[in-house]
Amino acid sequence: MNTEILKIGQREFHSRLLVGTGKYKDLEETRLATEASGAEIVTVAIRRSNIGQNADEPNLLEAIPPDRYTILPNTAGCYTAEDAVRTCRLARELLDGHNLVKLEVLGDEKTLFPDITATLEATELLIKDGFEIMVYTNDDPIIAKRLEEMGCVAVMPLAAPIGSGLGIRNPYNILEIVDNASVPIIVDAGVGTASDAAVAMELGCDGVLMNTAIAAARNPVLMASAMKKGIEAGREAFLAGRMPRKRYASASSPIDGSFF
Amino acid sequence: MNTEILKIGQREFHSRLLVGTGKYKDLEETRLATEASGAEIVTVAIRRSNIGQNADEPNLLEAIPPDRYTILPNTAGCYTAEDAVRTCRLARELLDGHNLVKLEVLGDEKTLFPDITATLEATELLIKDGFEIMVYTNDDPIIAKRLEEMGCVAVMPLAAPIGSGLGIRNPYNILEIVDNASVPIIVDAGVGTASDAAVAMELGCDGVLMNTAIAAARNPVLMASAMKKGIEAGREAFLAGRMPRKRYASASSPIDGSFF
Amino acid sequence: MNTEILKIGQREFHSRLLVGTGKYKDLEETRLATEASGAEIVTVAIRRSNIGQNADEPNLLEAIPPDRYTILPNTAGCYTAEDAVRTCRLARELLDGHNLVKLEVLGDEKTLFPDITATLEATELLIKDGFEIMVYTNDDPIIAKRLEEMGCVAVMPLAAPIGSGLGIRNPYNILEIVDNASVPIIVDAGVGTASDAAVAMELGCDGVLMNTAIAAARNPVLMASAMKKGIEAGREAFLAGRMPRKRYASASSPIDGSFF
Amino acid sequence: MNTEILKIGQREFHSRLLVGTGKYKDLEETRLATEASGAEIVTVAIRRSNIGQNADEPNLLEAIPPDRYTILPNTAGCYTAEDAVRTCRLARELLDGHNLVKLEVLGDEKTLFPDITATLEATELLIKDGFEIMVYTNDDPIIAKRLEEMGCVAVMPLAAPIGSGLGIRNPYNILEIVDNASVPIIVDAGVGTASDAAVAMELGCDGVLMNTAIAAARNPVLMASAMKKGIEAGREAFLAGRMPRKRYASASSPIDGSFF
Amino acid sequence: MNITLNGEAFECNNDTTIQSLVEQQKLVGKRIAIEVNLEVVPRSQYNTCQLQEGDKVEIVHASGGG
Amino acid sequence: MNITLNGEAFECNNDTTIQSLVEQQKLVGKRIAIEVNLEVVPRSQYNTCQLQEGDKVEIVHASGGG
Amino acid sequence: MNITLNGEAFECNNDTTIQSLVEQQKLVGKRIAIEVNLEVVPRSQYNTCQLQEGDKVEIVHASGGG
Amino acid sequence: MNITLNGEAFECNNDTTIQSLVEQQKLVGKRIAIEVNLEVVPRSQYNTCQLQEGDKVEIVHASGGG
Repeated sequence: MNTEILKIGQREFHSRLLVGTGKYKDLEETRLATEASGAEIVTVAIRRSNIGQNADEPNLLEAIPPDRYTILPNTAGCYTAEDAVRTCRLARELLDGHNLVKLEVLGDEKTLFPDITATLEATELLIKDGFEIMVYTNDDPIIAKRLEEMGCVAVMPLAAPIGSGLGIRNPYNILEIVDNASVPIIVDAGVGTASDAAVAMELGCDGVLMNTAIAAARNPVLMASAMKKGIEAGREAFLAGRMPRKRYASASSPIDGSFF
Repeated sequence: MNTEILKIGQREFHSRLLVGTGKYKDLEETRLATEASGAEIVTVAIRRSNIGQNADEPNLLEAIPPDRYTILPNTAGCYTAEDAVRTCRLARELLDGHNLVKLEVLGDEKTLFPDITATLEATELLIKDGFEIMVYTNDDPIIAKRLEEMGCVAVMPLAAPIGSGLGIRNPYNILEIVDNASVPIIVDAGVGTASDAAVAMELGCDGVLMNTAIAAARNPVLMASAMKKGIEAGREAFLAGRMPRKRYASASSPIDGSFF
Repeated sequence: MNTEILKIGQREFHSRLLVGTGKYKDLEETRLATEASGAEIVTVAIRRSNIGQNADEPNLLEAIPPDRYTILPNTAGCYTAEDAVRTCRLARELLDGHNLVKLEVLGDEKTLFPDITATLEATELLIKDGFEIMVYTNDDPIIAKRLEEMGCVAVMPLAAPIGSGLGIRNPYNILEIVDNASVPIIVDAGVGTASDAAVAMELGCDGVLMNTAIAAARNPVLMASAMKKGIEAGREAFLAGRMPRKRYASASSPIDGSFF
Repeated sequence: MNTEILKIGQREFHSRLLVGTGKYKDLEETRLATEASGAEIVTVAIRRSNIGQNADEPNLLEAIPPDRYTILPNTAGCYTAEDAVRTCRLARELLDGHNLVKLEVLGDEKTLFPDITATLEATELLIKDGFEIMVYTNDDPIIAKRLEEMGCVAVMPLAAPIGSGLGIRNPYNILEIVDNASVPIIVDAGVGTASDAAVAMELGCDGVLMNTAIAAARNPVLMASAMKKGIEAGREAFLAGRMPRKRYASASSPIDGSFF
Repeated sequence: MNITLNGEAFECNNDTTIQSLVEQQKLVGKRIAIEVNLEVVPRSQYNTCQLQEGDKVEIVHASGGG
Repeated sequence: MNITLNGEAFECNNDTTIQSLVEQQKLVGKRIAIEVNLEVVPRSQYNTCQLQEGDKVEIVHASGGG
Repeated sequence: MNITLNGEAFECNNDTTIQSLVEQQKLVGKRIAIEVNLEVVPRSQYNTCQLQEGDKVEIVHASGGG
Repeated sequence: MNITLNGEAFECNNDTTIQSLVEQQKLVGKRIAIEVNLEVVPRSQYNTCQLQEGDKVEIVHASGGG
């Protein structure tokens, strides 16, 4: 598998598992889980620095060094296109001109579903401003295609609400999105366990982005390893071409040569 | 993970994927897929030798040498306890006294469901005769417990009809069986793709036995690798302890420190 | 629909909903819910009469009079064939020779799954003794066929554990049982709401027996009515022949004649 | 149940099943199926009259008279806001000022998913123009709320692609939409059989609109009756409050008083 | 004379019949069935069925169940 | 004079009104609606609405759809 | 002498042993097992096990199955 | 002079530049980005960018999120 490439914009990756850095006990756990996941793309949030206090607190980017990982700043928590654009510009400055971002503009705090119209608006502004956008969206195939046509480098439909761990709620929609896509489709949010990740890949997705499923497991580092294998298992199964489902049984052992 | 042991009777194994050898294009494909699966236990059928013709045809046990794999002769195709017992005795002779067998006594050709009463009868006879039995059964928790109490070294409920590839039809029953078991529970039959195997392991099963899902894939060798990873992913996820499912969303990025 | 007949042994019925009488607040609620359900066959348990106390307590059979309903005594709570046989004989005496019984022999208290071997044993004894048996069983198609061949007048596979309300856990098995049956197949146990009942009927079942789903609803009498309609809806849908499922959309309105 | 009212704008209805008039063999079948469904609201398409030929062909509105049914003209087949607005204005003229319309603006021909941005645009124009809009949308809770806030009298999320018969693909989203709504939520499209309709109602939807599931059944008139009952069953079950689902069994018959 | 009635020790006269037991328990005309030592006693034999020391008697009726 | 009627080229007299067109098409009393150049023409104006060269006319009715 | 070998009628000399049968079938050294009249014959007895008229002999090996 | 720094009222000398602010906050060499009145200030301009009364300054860094 490791010879297979995932291409996002001009960047090339071997891992199809993208991970977040939220909800961990501490930076050491973040570091170990990220390492165990084999992820090459790691999302981070942009937040205010603490003023006039522990200026020496450990920094996330020391645990997840940008020279080793492709940092994917997100616009988590933004409810307007304007806030999302501000966040992306600060992130680009923070990362010395790195222009790959994860755009999410949320619709409400209960579902954390995207606000599709604000997302389309922010997409237009950011593309004009030279960003490469990996965009969080719902699982509507029409919207997914629109975002691709606007120039997003990856489209990231949700599998289920962020942090719900409910798995792929609507495989038909994901399948539809994958079938129509010419950019990578990466399931973002909703995966709960390794088999969910495998299912996403078996549907033909190009990757999966997750955070809570790893960070909120009883043993995050072991779950990170499980997810790594689940993604690879699902990808290989997709490429291998699964057997057809049949309503009826069919023997694995031959009838011929029975002596009874 | 490789430090974790699966113990069946007195035998110890590292792999939790058991594979069959039916339905392959040829012995070379059998050999390569078996190797790629990482399986240590491999099932074989017992059939009549061809009389007076190509006595030099290649032999399965050269492709799957008993000194490298634990051969698990099965009673596939048997519809009576008597035929199953005859098959096991011939297998033991064939394998120089090797007494580990997979018992299946079938109920009809359409469903290939076990005939439970005949299975209980054969189990009693074979245990008296010194066999170690890994027994194919339905997903009834009461029957599974009975078979364990009779002395089977592993209980192997079906996930779905043999060769159907429908996946775990009834996770509740499998979970119930696992919760009550003191011997290894190995899902036998019905798995169709890597995520199915992962689901079985996430339910707490000790292993999965499959054949068609690998042999009938478009690329059996690649699917064998996918299954190997799917089993490991599911096992690790089970041990890591998945996050709880929630109906509602929960943000991965902190609200604190938002500057917008 | 009311012209369609459900024939059990020599008895004929118009309703395909069978109800139990357990878990109700009082006999009045039992009476009203039973009436609302439209059921013609009603199950009852056989229990010790209270000795030396309130001999005038209201009697179930006054709320559910045998001249109006077909009383179906069950062997609920029996864990051995012998207890089940004793219960059936007492029931027959109690009901002046009425020989229709619901046989259930349980395997354990946690799952309330049937003990299949004891059930087969009791079936044989009761049929010799002239009973007409409606038998509770698991969803194993082989066992269901065996019970039919032994002479049961109806076979009643569980949809899910008694009182769980989980619905049809394994539609494939139920479908398999229905396809092979020459006696009525009545789903017994596990239904939780009206759509579950409809699903059972759409699979081709001849009826559904339920108790908890009605008695444990917030409003049992209204739920009884919902179940009556759910059963009829499912039966009619089965007879009407549902549209095929399609992965892709197909317009309901014509393209021809569009003026835009 | 018949005392319960469904209020759409200022209009009141007793039936919660809305039906389309497409795909029937002939107008007589349309008439009979519509009657059997008990529907009060019936959708129709607006199409070009045939010029210079059979001017005497039977007219749909004779089979489905507007004085007996509430006619709901739809914008089926429209891919732009402009076409949808034109269609609604013609429909209003056709129906003597009747201003209730079903708005659908489609995104592509393969999925028949709505084009959400064009739908929002058309909604704004039509509300300015005094229409009462029942709007077809995807199952995104944010979009559903937006359409309600814009003034739609009913929001109609799809259950699955139009004409697919796949049933409620994503109950969580429908539930989310229902929980947040202050106008009727009517599942539009995707229902395949009576139990699907019941499920939609059990989720708390106020109604279901369908066409293919009835018209493409082997026996449309009987299926129409099945759907009527399925809708009522699901509604009553929702109001009755279903029993909680439990993983474990719970006996329907008392343990006390056992004599064995 | 001592018998077991519905699982409880029970004392009664030596000449007790099922019929007299039923009357004494005010169960006359009730829908019940009776078993003595695991055998059902038909209603027709209540008068003639004489109880013996140590008999195990069960008196049952229909109650709510599913 | 040439107009487009329901997408087809159509020839009619210069003094044709919507009303005369409807009569000629034997659509009098039928449940229809009419659009000229993307604007709906109310039934009340059929008599007065004079068609012009090149007008695009659509005559529509309700048909089966869902 | 006539026996049944793997379900087929088979003719052989009266003094045929399992061993000679195996040799004749070129199965020496192959991983096989043999049953005569439903009883397994251990490899150690191939030489001494004399076949009788009408014996039912099964020679089996491992083949692909799951 | 009063400015708003990360949402809090903050007092500083009139000649404060971004650079001096960063030094004072001991953030020199840290991975941060700075916005003044909704516009990002490039690192290259920290020295020259003079703060004004009432400026809204945001100093941000990367933190854990998904």
